[in-house]
Amino acid sequence: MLKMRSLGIDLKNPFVLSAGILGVSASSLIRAHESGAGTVTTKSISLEAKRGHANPTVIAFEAGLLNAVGLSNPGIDAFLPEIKKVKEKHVPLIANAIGDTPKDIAKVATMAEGAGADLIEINPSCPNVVHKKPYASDPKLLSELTSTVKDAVKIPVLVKLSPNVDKIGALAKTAEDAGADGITAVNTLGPGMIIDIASRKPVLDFKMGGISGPALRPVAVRCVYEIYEAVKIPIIGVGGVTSGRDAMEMMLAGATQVGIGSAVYYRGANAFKKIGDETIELMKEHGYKNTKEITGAAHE
Amino acid sequence: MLKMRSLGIDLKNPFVLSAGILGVSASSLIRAHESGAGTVTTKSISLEAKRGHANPTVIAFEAGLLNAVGLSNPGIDAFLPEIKKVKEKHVPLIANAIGDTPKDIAKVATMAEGAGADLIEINPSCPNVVHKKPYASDPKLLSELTSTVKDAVKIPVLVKLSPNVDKIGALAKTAEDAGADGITAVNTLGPGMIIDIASRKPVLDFKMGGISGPALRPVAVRCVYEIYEAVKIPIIGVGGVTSGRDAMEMMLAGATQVGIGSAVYYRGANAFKKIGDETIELMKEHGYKNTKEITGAAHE
Amino acid sequence: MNKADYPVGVRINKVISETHDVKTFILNKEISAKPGQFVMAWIPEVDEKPFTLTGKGKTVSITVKKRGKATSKMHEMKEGDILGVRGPYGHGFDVVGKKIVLVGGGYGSAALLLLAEEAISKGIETTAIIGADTEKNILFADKIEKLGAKLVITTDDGSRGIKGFTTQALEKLLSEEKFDCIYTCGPEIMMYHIVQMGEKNNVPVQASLERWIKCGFGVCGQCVLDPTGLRVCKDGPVFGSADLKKISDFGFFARDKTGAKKEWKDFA
Amino acid sequence: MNKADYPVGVRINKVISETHDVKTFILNKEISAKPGQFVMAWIPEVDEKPFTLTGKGKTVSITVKKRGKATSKMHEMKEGDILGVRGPYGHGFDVVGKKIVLVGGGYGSAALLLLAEEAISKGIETTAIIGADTEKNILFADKIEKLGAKLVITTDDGSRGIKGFTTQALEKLLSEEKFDCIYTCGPEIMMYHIVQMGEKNNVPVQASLERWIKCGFGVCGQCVLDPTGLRVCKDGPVFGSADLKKISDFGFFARDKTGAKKEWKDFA
Ligand SMILES: Cc1cc2nc3c(=O)[nH]c(=O)nc-3n(C[C@H](O)[C@H](O)[C@H](O)COP(=O)(O)OP(=O)(O)OC[C@H]3O[C@@H](n4cnc5c(N)ncnc54)[C@H](O)[C@@H]3O)c2cc1C
Ligand SMILES: Cc1cc2nc3c(=O)[nH]c(=O)nc-3n(C[C@H](O)[C@H](O)[C@H](O)COP(=O)(O)OP(=O)(O)OC[C@H]3O[C@@H](n4cnc5c(N)ncnc54)[C@H](O)[C@@H]3O)c2cc1C
Ligand SMILES: Cc1cc2nc3c(=O)[nH]c(=O)nc-3n(C[C@H](O)[C@H](O)[C@H](O)COP(=O)(O)O)c2cc1C
Ligand SMILES: Cc1cc2nc3c(=O)[nH]c(=O)nc-3n(C[C@H](O)[C@H](O)[C@H](O)COP(=O)(O)O)c2cc1C
Ligand code: FES
Ligand code: FES
Repeated sequence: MLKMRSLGIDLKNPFVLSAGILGVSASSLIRAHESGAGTVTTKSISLEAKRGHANPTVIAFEAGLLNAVGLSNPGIDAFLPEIKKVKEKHVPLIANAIGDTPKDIAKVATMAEGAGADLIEINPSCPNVVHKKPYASDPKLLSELTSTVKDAVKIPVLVKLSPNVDKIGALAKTAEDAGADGITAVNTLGPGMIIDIASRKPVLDFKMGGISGPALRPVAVRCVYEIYEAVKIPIIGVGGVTSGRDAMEMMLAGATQVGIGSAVYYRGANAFKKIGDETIELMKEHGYKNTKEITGAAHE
Repeated sequence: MLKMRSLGIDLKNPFVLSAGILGVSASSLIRAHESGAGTVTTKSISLEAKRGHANPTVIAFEAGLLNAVGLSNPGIDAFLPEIKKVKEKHVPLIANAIGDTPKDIAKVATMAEGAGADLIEINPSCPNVVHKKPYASDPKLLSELTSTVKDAVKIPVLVKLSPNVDKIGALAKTAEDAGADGITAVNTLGPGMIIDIASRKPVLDFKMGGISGPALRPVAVRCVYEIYEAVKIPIIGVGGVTSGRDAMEMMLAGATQVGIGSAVYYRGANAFKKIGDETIELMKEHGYKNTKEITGAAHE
Repeated sequence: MNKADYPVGVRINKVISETHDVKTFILNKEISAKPGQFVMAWIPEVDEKPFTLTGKGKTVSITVKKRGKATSKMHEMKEGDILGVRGPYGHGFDVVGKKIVLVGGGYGSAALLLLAEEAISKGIETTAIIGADTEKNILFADKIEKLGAKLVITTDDGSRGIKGFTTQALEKLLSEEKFDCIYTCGPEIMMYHIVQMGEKNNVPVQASLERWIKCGFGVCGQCVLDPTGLRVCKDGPVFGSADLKKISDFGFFARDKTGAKKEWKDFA
Repeated sequence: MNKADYPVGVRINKVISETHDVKTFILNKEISAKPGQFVMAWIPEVDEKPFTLTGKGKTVSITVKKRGKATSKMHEMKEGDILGVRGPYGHGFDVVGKKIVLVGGGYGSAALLLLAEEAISKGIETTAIIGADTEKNILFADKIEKLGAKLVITTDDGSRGIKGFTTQALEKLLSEEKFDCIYTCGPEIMMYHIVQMGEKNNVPVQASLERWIKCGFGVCGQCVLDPTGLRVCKDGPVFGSADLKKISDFGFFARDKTGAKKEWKDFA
């Protein structure tokens, strides 16, 4: 019931392990696939290794998670063996690429492609680092970035958008026009800050971090809804999905695939399987034969 | 312990009933004051009556509230008797003024001042209506709006900011430079959307609505933290405060007063009293004599 | 996770015509509630309105008089259609005493059905005065009688039962018998007179009020009653005599959708 | 409201010097936990690191060896200072069997203190092999003996107890007596050999592992063990022999802060 095909890849289900969740190693990515994620995404990878911020980097507040990992990663060279191991197991893989310039990102993308990644996800939208330029909100920069990466690889390119922008539909259209094959929406919200009242200090080392989980869900759904009206390319809807109901809501808004991140906190490593089973139950209840029938149905 | 003075007004405590919560009538505002709110804010009032959106206008999701009331109000003429009744009881009152143009807003402000309001709060930051111009995010428009209202009234003017902007510190500074006597931060987040999976329709009549409550808190705290570093005028910190701990966090971030809205949902009509009592307990535990010692202490 | 308070679409299991313009909708949802509590019913893309529950547990239902936009749309709905529901909200009736009288005017009787059921099942001697302007608007009289209540029917035009108002029937009853409590729902001016009567006869009254509802859970202030600041949705919709006497709005004023205060008679 | 998992500042009630470079911090917070569970301790403006609980209930404590930046800063902290705490996290030891042996190397003995306490209070016959390179690094040996465990001490240089490694003492014990379970915490290469020994002697092993921890609650993937995908913070930190045999990283590889895999010996 959940089987599908998107961007030329056959998938056992629409669920995608989101970037930065469990995605440090091949073993972890493979486990996520075995636990029910149809597609898995690597952590964001840059040309050189990045140490990221000191701890605390990931915490939970009453309504979601807050993270400022700071895009720590071992660099693409060290990461290539991980990509290869994932692909030895034939797990559909998105390589999430970051960098200071379009050229750097394209370089990472090319190398990831060489190692076997099925898709590239460009991530100009992380709120937890000081970006050199506003690639995530400036249409011209986003367009330049997208086409540079598109020119560099043959595999499909997804552009991951931030919810912290004014007109997300228009930005998605910009990415589509620049050649993006799909949109991943959204990255984390905010940023937000938690202050400890005893020490009087912001808790995160970076002081603030991006919000994910339940607090983000309505914003993510609205973004996907708006993007669906603006573009024709498929959307991976991400943000606060923790149940089959939420997954269905995201698809109704316009998502072809559904990203899952923070749900690993709320529902365990098996979140993908649980959400998948719940989705199947709901599809039966509401008379859907496949997820295609659900995608975008809220716009009818 | 909670007694204070801000912008020339003696207050029994730093807690402020936020705009749009219970603020439809004098009776409700007076009850909020009796339930422990030091200051109360009216619903947003415009020159002419506004019917707002159809229901559902206010709902709760798992991590906060979502509202798109659409600024319904009876217009300033019909509202003047309510202001007068509140002032007969000597309750410190903020009149929240809206309108399509700076002139309209200034007119509302002048009339509210005439009826006895202690402060004016300009609200260019509601995400639930289609604004004619982006007063909440464009520094030039915000500056013009602020100074127009400042010129029209003698009582202090607060500018209420949206969290959905890029550089909130800079915007607050713009308002300060244009004459604002204080900043209210923040209005609701997003907007967000909830879709019903059975009917496949967005639940709110306006389809999307602003997020308040727990989901908003870290964003509000971060905004207040940034504004505190940018301006010298006092800040009313609003967003997701539901406990004494949260109130203290907001003050540590830089708030002189603390707005309370959605907590009425989470803790009842008595939320002000409960949060006040908890704040006093925490002040004793952490050795504070007054709230002035707390304001901004996270920046030390 | 916190509880969510947004409308969740449920199927209508059955539609029952109660009168020429009142229908009951049995919903595919389980809700446990006190008599007098209400739900918010959302008609997708139209509006969302409060309705007292007239069935609970596994046969939850609401009973709707066709009045304006939302209720007209509801009257077009059939079995299998989707209504969104959230709630239950508010404080319902407190079922007290050994001998009580219920007074329902027009579709207000809807709020009394579950109350009668609970009172009678508790062995409370229950009399119901069910009134309307004319016979075809009498609601739930037979159902309430079948539950075991002593029934008095009044119509303004005498087309069924006693000719006259429910208040006249109540006045007579109060002069003859002693009741522990009067419960009422109907036009506010009727309820106003009943509260006066209760006071004169030293019988407490519980009345279910209506105001324009937005949030339904006590946040927006739309349904406030002057000068008390009491909220119909959260502190009510059922209020006792003690509160009702303090509410100067009661019987006379209500706020419209904009929040403006108007006399009841000025509502269309 | 959901439970929050962010560090909450608590006062340090007492600081106890255990050895020349190990201190115990008793915290003003109540936590109930299984032996082997850990908390994340946040040193405001410095860092946040995992530490096994060495006291629970009303006298929660962590025992910290001075190593790098965070732990050096902690060693400067005094009674009344604030540490942030979140947790407890992870799966602790399963206390099973009738006769068990604990093997602690260096500050790893910290993880065994609550375990010894619980085992002995359950009437389990407990032997503890506590080892270190040299006498001054022997941790908790006396405390564990006082709880009622049979104690064997080893030092590499023979400055206290038997000269040699804990593994040699364990080998001897296993050849003489039969144990239901071996519990261990210490240098990973030591634990690696103990697992081998357990397998040879058909005794199950439970070992507490360390990896670089970020979230502490199973989300970020930083603490993963190849090729199983098991997470030290959530699926561990205590693993049984069955899992340990599948973990090829065990004994040899760990990931640094960037996520890069390195040989243990290449960590400074
Ligand atoms: C707590 C509560 C319980 C209720 N229970 C029931 C019930 O069980 N059955 C039932 O049929 N109805 C009940 N109602 C009333 C029901 O919500 C109204 O019938 C409905 O609002 C009318 O909706 P509409 O969209 O059809 O009419 P609209 O088009 O919205 O209005 C029709 C006319 O009625 C007026 N009006 C409607 N509602 C109000 C109001 N609250 N205050 C002032 N004027 C109003 C309007 O001004 C308009 O003139 C209840 C109301 C409340 C507050
Ligand atoms: C589950 C768990 C429980 C622990 N319990 C205790 C305890 O009870 N008592 C105690 O003293 N310590 C314990 N530790 C270890 C403790 O967290 C480290 O002592 C601490 O990380 C060192 O912090 P630091 O800032 O002082 O050192 P740093 O400056 O961060 O590092 C010092 C050196 O140690 C290396 N290093 C530190 N941690 C790791 C690691 N996890 N993986 C690889 N290399 C590392 C660094 O590369 C560096 O060379 C535990 C660790 C884990 C994972
Ligand atoms: C701990 C953590 C780390 C993340 N790291 C990345 C990252 O490296 N790159 C990226 O594009 N997104 C990253 N994200 C964002 C997620 O991929 C996802 O967009 C977001 O969390 C919303 O989804 P969720 O609510 O299901 O978690 C991270 C999120 C979390 C919680
Ligand atoms: C139902 C509702 C209505 C609101 N109406 C207004 C309004 O009319 N004007 C305004 O400035 N803010 C309005 N707000 C925003 C609040 O004043 C406040 O800024 C926001 O809710 C964040 O605070 P909270 O999390 O404590 O609710 C409204 C919020 C809610 C929940
Ligand atoms: S309808 Fe919102 S407070 Fe009653
Ligand atoms: S530290 Fe994040 S998964 Fe273990």
